[in-house]
Amino acid sequence: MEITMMMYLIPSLIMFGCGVYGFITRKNMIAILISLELMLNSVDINFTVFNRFLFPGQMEGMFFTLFAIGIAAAETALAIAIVINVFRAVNKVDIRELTKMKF
Amino acid sequence: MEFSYTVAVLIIPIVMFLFLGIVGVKLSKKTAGVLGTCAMGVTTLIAYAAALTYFFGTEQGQIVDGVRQQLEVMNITWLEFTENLVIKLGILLDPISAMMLIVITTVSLMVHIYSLGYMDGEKGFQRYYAFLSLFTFSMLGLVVATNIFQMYIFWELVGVSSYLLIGFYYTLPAAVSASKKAFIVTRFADLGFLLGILILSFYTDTFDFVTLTSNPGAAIASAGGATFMGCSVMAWALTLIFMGGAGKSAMFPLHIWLPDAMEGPTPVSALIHAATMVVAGVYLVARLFPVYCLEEGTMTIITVIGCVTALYAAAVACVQSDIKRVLAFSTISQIAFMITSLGVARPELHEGVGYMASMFHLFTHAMFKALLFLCAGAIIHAVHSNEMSKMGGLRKYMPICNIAFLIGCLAISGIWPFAGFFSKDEILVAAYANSPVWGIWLSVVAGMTAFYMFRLYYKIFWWNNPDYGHHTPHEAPMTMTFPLIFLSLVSIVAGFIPFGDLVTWNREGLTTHINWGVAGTSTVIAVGAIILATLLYRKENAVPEKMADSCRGLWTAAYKRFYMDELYQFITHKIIFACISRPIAWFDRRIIDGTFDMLANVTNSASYAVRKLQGGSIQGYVWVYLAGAALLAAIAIICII
Amino acid sequence: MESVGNIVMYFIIAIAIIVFSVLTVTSRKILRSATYLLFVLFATAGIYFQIGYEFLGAVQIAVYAGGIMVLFVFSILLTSRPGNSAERLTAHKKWLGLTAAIAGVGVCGYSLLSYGELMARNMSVNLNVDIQRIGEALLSTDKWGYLLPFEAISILLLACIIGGVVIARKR
Amino acid sequence: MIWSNVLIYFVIVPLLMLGGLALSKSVKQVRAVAVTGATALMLLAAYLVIEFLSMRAAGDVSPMLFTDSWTWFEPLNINLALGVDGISVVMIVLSAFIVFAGVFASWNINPLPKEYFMWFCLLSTGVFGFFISIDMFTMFMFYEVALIPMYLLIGVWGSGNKNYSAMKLTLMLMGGSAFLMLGLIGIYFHSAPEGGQLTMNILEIAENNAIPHEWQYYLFPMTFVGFGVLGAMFPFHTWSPDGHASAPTAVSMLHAGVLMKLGGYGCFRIAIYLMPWAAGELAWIFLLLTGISVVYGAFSACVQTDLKYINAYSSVSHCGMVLFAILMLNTTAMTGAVLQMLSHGLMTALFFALIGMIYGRTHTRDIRKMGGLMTIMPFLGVGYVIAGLASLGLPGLSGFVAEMSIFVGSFQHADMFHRVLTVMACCSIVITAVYILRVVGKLLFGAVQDAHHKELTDAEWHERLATITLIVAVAAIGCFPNFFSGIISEAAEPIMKLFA
Repeated sequence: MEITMMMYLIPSLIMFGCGVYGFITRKNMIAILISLELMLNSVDINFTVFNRFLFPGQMEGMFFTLFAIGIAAAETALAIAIVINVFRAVNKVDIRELTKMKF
Repeated sequence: MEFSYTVAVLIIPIVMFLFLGIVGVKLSKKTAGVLGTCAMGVTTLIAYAAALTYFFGTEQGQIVDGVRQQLEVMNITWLEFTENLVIKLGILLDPISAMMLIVITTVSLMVHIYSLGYMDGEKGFQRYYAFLSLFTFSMLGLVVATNIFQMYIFWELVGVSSYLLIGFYYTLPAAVSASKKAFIVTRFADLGFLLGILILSFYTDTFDFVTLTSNPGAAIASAGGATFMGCSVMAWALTLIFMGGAGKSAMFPLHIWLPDAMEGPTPVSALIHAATMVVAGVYLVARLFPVYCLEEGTMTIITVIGCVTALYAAAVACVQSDIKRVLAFSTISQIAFMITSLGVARPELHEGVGYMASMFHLFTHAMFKALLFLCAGAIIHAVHSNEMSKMGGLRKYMPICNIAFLIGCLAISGIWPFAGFFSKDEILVAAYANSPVWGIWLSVVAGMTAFYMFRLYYKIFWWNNPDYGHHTPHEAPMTMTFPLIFLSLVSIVAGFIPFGDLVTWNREGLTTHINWGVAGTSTVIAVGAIILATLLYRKENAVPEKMADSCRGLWTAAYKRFYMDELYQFITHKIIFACISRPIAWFDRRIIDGTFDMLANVTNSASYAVRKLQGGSIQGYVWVYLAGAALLAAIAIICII
Repeated sequence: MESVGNIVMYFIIAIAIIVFSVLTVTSRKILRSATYLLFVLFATAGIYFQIGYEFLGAVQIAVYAGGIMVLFVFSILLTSRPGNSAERLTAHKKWLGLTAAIAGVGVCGYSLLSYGELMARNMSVNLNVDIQRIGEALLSTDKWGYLLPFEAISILLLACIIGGVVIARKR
Repeated sequence: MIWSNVLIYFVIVPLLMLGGLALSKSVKQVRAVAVTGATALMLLAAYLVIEFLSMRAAGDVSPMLFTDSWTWFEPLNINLALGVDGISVVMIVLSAFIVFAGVFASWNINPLPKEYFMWFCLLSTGVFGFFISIDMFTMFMFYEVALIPMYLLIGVWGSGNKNYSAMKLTLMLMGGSAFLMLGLIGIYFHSAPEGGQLTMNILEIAENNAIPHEWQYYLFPMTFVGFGVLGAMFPFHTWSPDGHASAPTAVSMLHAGVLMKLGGYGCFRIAIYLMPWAAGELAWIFLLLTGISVVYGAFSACVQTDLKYINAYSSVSHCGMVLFAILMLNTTAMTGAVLQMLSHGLMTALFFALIGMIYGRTHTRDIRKMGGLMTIMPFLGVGYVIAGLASLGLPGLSGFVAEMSIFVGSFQHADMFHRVLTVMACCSIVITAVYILRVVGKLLFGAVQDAHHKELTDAEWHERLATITLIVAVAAIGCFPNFFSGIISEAAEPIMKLFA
């Protein structure tokens, strides 16, 4: 049995689907961030997998993932800072109730 | 041309107007008044010099082959529309304008002097003199106009001076509404004038009086027989122009402003609403007479309107109780005489005597009507009321005024040797020459004139002797009596001026002789009317009241001026305001504005409807984004398959 | 032909990814979600190791599992009260999410399947991604060099640090 | 060199003013900068007139003088092209006058005087820029520059229902601009014969005369309506009453006095000049609409009770006359149209200035609540009467000259339809008299309605200055019309020859 490209892509696809589902359904901002991480991760897998299987001699996909991980870290840190700040201000993390700045 | 100094008669008053208008408030009342009067005096001298030189001088080419020439003293371009249609400001000296110069400056000077006494102590004295100067300027500009558009310009200016002077007591609502009415009614008539000018100039391609009148046949022919709604366009043009004249001259049915205009100071009534401005319509028709007399239809309209107005105004004058109103209706009636006289004049009838008669009557009427108004002013000044019921027996208190008023009444009634006799006689001659119908009609009106004038005279100076209380009437000061005396003298002698030699339609001499048949008849009628008035009104008695009671309906109708004002009120308020303006305003607010507001509202509600799509919920965005992406992908897939 | 160990390893990783992903988004306790996410991240690192990107796998574990997860856990502890679990999802919301997820998965899955021949490709054996090569590529400026993004990322990180400090600072 | 052309300074001076205002610290400095700038513009305008006349006298017969062109955007051949003919010169003079008077009329503006004057300057920049440009793109740009400040000027400094009015005005004018832009782009793509270099320059387009007839059929209405909205053409006039009623004094002045003229000027300069064929074919539709404007505006004004509404509707009537005359397509009427723009600009500015001054004292604009103001504030009263008389066409003031030129010119049209419409338009002079005298009678004459009004004061020096400046200008046009009409007709004649 061969491990084909498809076999890596399918878990990644499911992970992405879960991320979408979570992003849309969850109310807690941190849970949303977690879903976001899932999606990001699945995309990272795709990059590396495509790199590995289609262009094994080059490293673009890998580097892209590398940078994506770095940026994801930064973004998460920032997002969590905001979440905590918002929580301090309104004592909530439920996005449905954060409508103060709407219009 | 040696008449160039005539320009000064226009320049002095306008400079005076600006001077008094701008710095007048800084001057004392006396200074302003005297300054205005002196300026007017100088103007009068210059105008007399010009007119007398024109009439009686020989050396400057005024008369060529027995025909008085039309001299264009000055003609500067003011506004160029096209190559030929040019508004020029200029001075045209010919018999009628020279005569009008004399009339206007004389009456104006008298009014200036008179006002020194009459307006003494009034608020806005300086303003009053400024307006008088403005009026004098405008009126002089009107009569010396070289082209019809210049006339229109000054026509509007006299209109506005009249507006300002009628509304002089601007805190009184009656004066304000009277001035407004005067302006709007004459403005409406001026619309006709303007349209007439437009039509006339469109076909003849000129505004110039000399060009128009020197070859009237060509002017008429230039329309090329074009018609509009069944009438020739030239008839339309001339009738519309006459409409302007009718408005200014208060011809029926555009007369309604003149009685109300009596709200102005009395000297103003004397100057503007008796002697000068109101004859502008007559002057206008006279100016274009050669053209008018080629349009038979228009001439008939003029005659009919003149006759109807004469009778109507005389009938109303018989029952009015306000002395200025009586004089106002009498003015309307007398101007109607002049208009009729022009209407019946034909070059072939007695060498166009109607034209000359009209101008002659204009001249004499200006003098004696100004006299009557100034007397009325003196009376009002003494009694502090306009109502006849508050007067009576004044002959004892105001002898000079009494005599002057009597002279005025005799003159207007047409009693020899007063001025009115001669001019009215010529008018009647002209009317009989055209058709006996007009002649008889005018004779009747002349009789009514004598009746209501003497009714007025007796009611003021005889009738009863009411208790005047503390304010015993007294003779007016010298500044007021001098003009009365002067104008009385003129009213006595003016009839002997050889008008036939001076002012005729073709500017050639005309031999006039008194037609004793006509003159005798009219004198008999006048004397009869005077006797009737004497019987009825010399002493206080109940007969007039009984007579009024016996035909109460007619009497009330006449007293209410045959409801013409109410009719106008109805048309303007109920029809124009309520049925046109208000619906338009409503339409504008609701329909037009509503349409645009509705557009805005629809946009607004549409954006409210789609606002939810961007409510700030990231999850919603993602869902829509994904759904959209999936949809696109599905479409792509289906297309590929 | 792959070694059996490899295949077994693959299945473990794949099943872990699928199961824990689903659990991550369905668990009602947020702390559990975070834990499941951690497992997913580890499994992802496993994939990187399996296909030969050891450095990437190490970074994944260090940064994600080590760094980000700590942040998550701290923030969860800071913002949630004990016994506080996510409310039940409304059916409407659930269906919305499911539709979107399934539609997305369906479209992507279809396109994966339609490239069947490409997808069936094997890994080539020879691979040379040692740390030295990565380091050189990261700091070189020639054709396959990544100095510029590297610097950009470093500035971004700096900005994030400052931003994080500014935002979270007590006023 | 760009600096050697006098025209560019008409844009530079307001921009410098803008900078000066931004730097000024106190109200005094703001006023000083505004007055200096406005005076500089007046002097510049005077210089321009003298220079223009002397060049014409020297026999320069080219259609535009002071022409210059600098490339802005090569690929689309957009240039900053400047040039003036007689019509633009008088419009520039008008604008300079009104800006000058406007500065004095907004002397005590409150709050934020500095910001107010800055927007005011931007508005002036747009207005002057529009009149000096002969490149469609530049014109359009300046046109928009002039429109936008209006929104803030009304929205911030206005009164009454100002948000609604500001929004309505801006949206309707923007709607017009949308049409206009379509029209301009259409013209641009047919500006040269097949294969030629496309151009935005009006003179070149007119010379090429390459717009196909079937295109003119669409482009003419677009441009005409686009500018017509600003010219308050029926039925696109409704922004005008609300906008004017809410705007602060000087903005009403500038708006009615100059901005609305942009509409008439644009209709002439772009719609008629560039598409003479369509103008001839389609004029009748717009003649009907503008003819309706004339009478309709006048009737509407008769029953209004708010001073500014009366004036706004009167503007609809008078501006309708401008477009009406332009569409008559002959020199006399065209001259009349430009004179009417001048005259209406000055006298409406005067009106709005006086209304603003009266409103500033009585705090009401409802004529039913005022009366007898002549005794209380004689200067303002006299000014109002003069403005009213100018508006109803008294000889010696500007309205008469303009209206008569329009009527005489329009009546010279060979077509019966046009003459009948002219007669209809003439009727407006009576209605104008009705509503003007109604207002004057109620407002100034009669008894004092409100006892509090008795304590009010007459105009202050800066108000007097603004009023007198405008009155002098109105009287100058009224007394010496041939000077102005000469300049204008000289410019209009060659263009109107296209229709002969």
